[in-house]
Amino acid sequence: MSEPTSSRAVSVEVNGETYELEVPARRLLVHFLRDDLGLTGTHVGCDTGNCGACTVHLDGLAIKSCMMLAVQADGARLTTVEGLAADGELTALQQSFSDHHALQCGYCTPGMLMSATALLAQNPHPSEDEVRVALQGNICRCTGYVNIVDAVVAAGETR
Amino acid sequence: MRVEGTKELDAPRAVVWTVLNDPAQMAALMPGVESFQVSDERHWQAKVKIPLGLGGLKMTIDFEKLEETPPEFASLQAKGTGVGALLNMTTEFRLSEAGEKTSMAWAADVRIAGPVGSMGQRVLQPIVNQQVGNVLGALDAQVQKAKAAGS
Amino acid sequence: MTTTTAPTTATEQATTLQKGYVGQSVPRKEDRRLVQGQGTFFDDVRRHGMGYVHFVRSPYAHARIVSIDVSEALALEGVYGTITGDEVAIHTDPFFEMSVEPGSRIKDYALAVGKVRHMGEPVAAVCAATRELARDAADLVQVEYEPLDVVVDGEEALKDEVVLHDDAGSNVVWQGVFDWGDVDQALAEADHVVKIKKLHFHRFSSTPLECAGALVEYDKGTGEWTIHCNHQMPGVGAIWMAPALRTGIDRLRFVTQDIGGAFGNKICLHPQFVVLCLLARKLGRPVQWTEWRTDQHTANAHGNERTFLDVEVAVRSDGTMTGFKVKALDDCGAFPRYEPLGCIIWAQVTPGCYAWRNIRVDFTQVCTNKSPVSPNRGYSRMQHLWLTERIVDIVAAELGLDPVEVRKKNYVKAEQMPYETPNGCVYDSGDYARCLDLALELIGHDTIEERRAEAKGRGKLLGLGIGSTLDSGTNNFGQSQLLNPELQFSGNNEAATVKLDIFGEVVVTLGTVPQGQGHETTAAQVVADIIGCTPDQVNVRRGHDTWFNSSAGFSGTYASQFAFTGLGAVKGAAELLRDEMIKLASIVFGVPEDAVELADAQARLKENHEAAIPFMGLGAIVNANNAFLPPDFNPTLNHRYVCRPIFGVVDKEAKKGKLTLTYATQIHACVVEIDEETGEVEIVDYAAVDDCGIRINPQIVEGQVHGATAHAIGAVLHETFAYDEDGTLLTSNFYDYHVPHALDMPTLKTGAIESPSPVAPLGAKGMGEGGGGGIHCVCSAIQDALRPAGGAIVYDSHNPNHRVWEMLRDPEATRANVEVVSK
Amino acid sequence: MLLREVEYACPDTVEEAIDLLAANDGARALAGGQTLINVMKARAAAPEVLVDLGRLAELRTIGFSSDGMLELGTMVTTAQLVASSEVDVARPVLAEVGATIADQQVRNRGTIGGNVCVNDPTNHFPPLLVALAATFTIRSASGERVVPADEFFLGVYLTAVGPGELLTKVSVPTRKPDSGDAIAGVTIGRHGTYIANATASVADGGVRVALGCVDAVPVRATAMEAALDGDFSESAVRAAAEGLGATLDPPSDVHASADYRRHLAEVSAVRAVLQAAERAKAGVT
Repeated sequence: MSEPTSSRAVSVEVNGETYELEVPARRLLVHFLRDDLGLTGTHVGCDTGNCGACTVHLDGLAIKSCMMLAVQADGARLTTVEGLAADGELTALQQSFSDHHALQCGYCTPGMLMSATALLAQNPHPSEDEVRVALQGNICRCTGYVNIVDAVVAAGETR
Repeated sequence: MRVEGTKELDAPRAVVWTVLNDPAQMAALMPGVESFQVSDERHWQAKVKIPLGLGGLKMTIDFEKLEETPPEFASLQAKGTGVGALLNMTTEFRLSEAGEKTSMAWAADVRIAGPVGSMGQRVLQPIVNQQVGNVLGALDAQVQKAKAAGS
Repeated sequence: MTTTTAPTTATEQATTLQKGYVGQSVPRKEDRRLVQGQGTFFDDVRRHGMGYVHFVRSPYAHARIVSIDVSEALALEGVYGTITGDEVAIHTDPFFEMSVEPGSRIKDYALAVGKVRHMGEPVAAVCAATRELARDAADLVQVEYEPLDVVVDGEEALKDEVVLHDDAGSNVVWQGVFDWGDVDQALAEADHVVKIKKLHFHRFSSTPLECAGALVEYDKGTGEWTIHCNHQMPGVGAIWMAPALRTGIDRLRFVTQDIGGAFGNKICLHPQFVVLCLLARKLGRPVQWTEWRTDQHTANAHGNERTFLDVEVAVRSDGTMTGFKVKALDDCGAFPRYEPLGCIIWAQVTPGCYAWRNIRVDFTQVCTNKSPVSPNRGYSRMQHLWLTERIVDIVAAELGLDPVEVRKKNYVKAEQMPYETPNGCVYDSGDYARCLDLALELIGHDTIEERRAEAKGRGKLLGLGIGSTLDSGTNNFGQSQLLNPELQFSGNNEAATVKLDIFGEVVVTLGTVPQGQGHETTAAQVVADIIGCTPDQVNVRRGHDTWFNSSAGFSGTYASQFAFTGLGAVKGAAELLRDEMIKLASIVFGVPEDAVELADAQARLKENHEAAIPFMGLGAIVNANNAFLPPDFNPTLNHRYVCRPIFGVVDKEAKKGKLTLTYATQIHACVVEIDEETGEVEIVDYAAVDDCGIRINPQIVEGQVHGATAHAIGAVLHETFAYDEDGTLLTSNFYDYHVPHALDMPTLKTGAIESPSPVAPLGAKGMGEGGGGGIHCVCSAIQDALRPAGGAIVYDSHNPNHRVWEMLRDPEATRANVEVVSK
Repeated sequence: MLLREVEYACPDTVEEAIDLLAANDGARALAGGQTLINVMKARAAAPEVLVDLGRLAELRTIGFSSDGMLELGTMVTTAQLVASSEVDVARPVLAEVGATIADQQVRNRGTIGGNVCVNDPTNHFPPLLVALAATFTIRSASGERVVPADEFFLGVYLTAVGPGELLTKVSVPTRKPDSGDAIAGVTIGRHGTYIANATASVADGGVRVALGCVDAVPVRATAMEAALDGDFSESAVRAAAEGLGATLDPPSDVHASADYRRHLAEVSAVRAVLQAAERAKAGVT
């Protein structure tokens, strides 16, 4: 039987690279990414799982990395915002965000991009309503969502 | 938050009064009591783990009897401290004879300060209501036990 | 498309100024790093050996601190140290207070000393090797409190039965009467006097997604602190911090990079930062603090809460409003901090959009056991503008007038511009009536009655609302002297540098502290136009560094002033550089200066474009190959310019003066539907028309309009910092403090006109705060919708479902608030 | 934001999970964690041991029992449920309600088992499952027991699942022809947290109505159910709901007074029953 322990060896693939680290059981995935792996593109905007700034992909699904322990990600494949334009070439969605002025301070942007990227993977040509539903878990305090929704719809239209 | 009500207890007033004024019997009424210590007849302390399902909330609660008029009225203050929460409660009850039975009019003013108080508004009231229900249920049982022991 | 940009008929370009890059929606230079997660926010900064700080906070709203015991915390392995209020009181002085007596006697330290005055107030801090450990240790700090009575209501606080600051002896921070024109005569001569007993503007804040924080390093050898942070107004932050820390201003180096929104809420960070400075010095290591959402909500920065009492409005029979009087009671929470500036800032927009000349405001500010306030998008003006818009709608409803016509009749007219307000401010340009027409056109005003009838059939009450508001920009700090004549603040300033480097790079540094407004882009547009290159060729350094960027005393990003002071400084510096580049080229070419022009990143002969020196050549000459230059010509290619807006001095007696310089207009219109059974409000149509003069970058301007509208819609329907009677904040996180998400926001239609500012360097007015247009507008629409259901008066700026339901259930309770006395 | 120290185990079998839960005092099962991790971040609760159910594939299945009940494993995520063709056929209201829970990220992690075991008064599934007369299968070292919905929910964060026990599946009767289910309520923002709600399930001329957000557990509107007696006309439904609010003792908070919740409970009950009846008539749920 696996005994309960207060720390654990974790092996994860993040943006195509494999990391193996001993991690305290209580460490949140978002702090693991930011503090242990130095992937600071993933942000923290609240402490209750509402804001979505910490959204990453876990085995292809958008999840909030502040509502998951790092040890729970053992064996998983993760993608963070740093993994989107891995070759330095912006994705169509990232370019669309810039074209549509879908970001101001840019703090929510990584989470928005991860949620919208997951949506577009499942639904390449989403309607405005579908975009709004998909982004409900991501708070932006700058844009009123107007240009963000436009940017995602447009990215879908040009695919 | 103020909760109040009236409870009929099937026992003479003297029996009910004894139960309510014995710290040891009181302790048996409270949810999640882990230890209980009497300092003097007006002060006692309980260490409790209030069962909240997701893991108990540990608190140390100091009780002080504020006022009493045997065998009908008493009031009590409870101050609890725990990480993330502070509890302040004043409670009072008035017993009146209803034939062989006793009618207890009770009220409690419960205040929870700290992050838990701030976070848990939507769940605290139902929790308090429910804990009060548990206490009253336990009181009923305890009174019956005392009545049986006395008779 | 979610944005329906106004049809071309609704967008009018009034400008005649020549446009190069200025005026175009140039894509933002900031975006490339931000969309790749390569922005650098303060929490991304790491230093070797750094410790993490966690604050121990008060669970009580008001209590005496009996004792603090940190021994258990210190005993925990990995804990570097602690600090308490007692140490703060020894090592620092109380922060400077701006008020007169009694407010000036308030002692505000970086940590609670002797007493806590609001829930969440920091009483001690712990520093440890990891974030988790710091919190573990903070939980072990034993604080014994003796709870005191609590006062959370402004009107109660006025009674001084519970006093927060014993040193002051009263909860009153500031009190004074502003009296312009002759309101008594106006009321006496009026055909109707509309009286409103009480209106309440609630507490909320913009809650930037990135919370506050800093990493602070201390250099023992020089006594200098470096503060990597997201403070949005470092100049003023240092004015608070340096004296408290008993050091010089230049010992405090503020460094900001990317900032995750601020909206005014990151102006009052000096208490926390002083604690970090003390810990960094005490522990001899870099210390880092990241505020949490719950902390931000409970103990950082709320917007000012204001109650308006005994409003009386003078109205003529033709619907002309000639004046009003009001008692305003502002609740600033536990400490004044940036206050009492809010007691005067509203006066920038004293008459709102209207031409009434007789206004008396009896203004009082009090402390209560709630979070301190701080400037919040639309700071202090928004509250007052909401009052003026409520007055107009209540007057219209009570006298049976059309809210559109009353507005048009009473608006300051385009032909009256520039218009001097009763208190000496000058509205520089604008056409409110035209903006209103555009907004109404966008929401299909002409079909509103049909839509009302159709909605009724679905059990919905439909209403139309208007919000006319102003975004005053470029603060005159001299207005502080109307509060406290002794204060030595006046005017304003902002700095920028522009240089041409050896390889021809154009480098700009800003004194401003952008938080998403796109300063790197707009500054590059301005420079590009002036020195003849593209914005891509201009490198605007990210963020703010008080050592390496040029800055001035009022440097920062606040008060809708970048377009004026920030870009004014950039323009000034770029022009100095341009002139020098032209002179340099003229010497090289051996021609008069007027034969040379700058274009395509070259200096060239106007008559012969083949004769050209690239910027690289100019840079190389001055920086590396200057022997041939004549001895009396000493170019630097590195220029600093300070933009000092001209306000003149304020009249302290009459309380008049140019409190600000530019006035952007925002006219909003919307349609709401209210569920008759539940009181649920849905915004079904929304339009905002903006006039901020020349738009440097229309896309960025429109983005600001969207954002300000979202804040306003959040505030009016969802967001409130509500307290119970014990002073416990009931909305300490994003569950209970519901900010709008993508599904909550209606589709926004926008329109724009451009009335260039005659006073601003680029004809561009400050904008972005938005003046709370959406709050006024939705309140107006709710009142209109409730008209057939008993005619409730919207008396609060916050109207969630339950309040609307109560207005439906008992309209008379709100109507008792209003009385009309007619001749 | 930062959790207290906690021990963690990630068992490979249900038996092992149950053993771990039984062997460690203060152990909690960790399903999707979309509430539990949050509560731990606030340090409002601090389980000493977390038993992660993440590797228990057998708890992630959606299927049917021999007697035709739709069976949802405790670790079925809300997103999985929303996309499930089995659910769509057997009891589509589950997917309809699931799609409005929190947001996409939370639906991707959150599970039906976690949702019901947390039993936060604002959670969507508890009142829905009461209205649908679901049953809950609880396993322990000593065997398995099945608890009906009316007895499953005991309090805020409290259910019939005791120490050393694990909820393994939720079983929902598949819809019958001419039946209809619906939920109605008022939320904070669109698709937001409920302020009050009611779920109704109409079948065989009868109806079950369960109210959410008005008490520590979902409340059955039994008097209203009885008063309806097969007549689902608007006037009959409104008459049956009258006085329902007065029987409740709901909490009062920043989003709603107790009175407003009473009112909303009544309005929601009417709307839910009318819509459920409409769906029953139309033959769709």
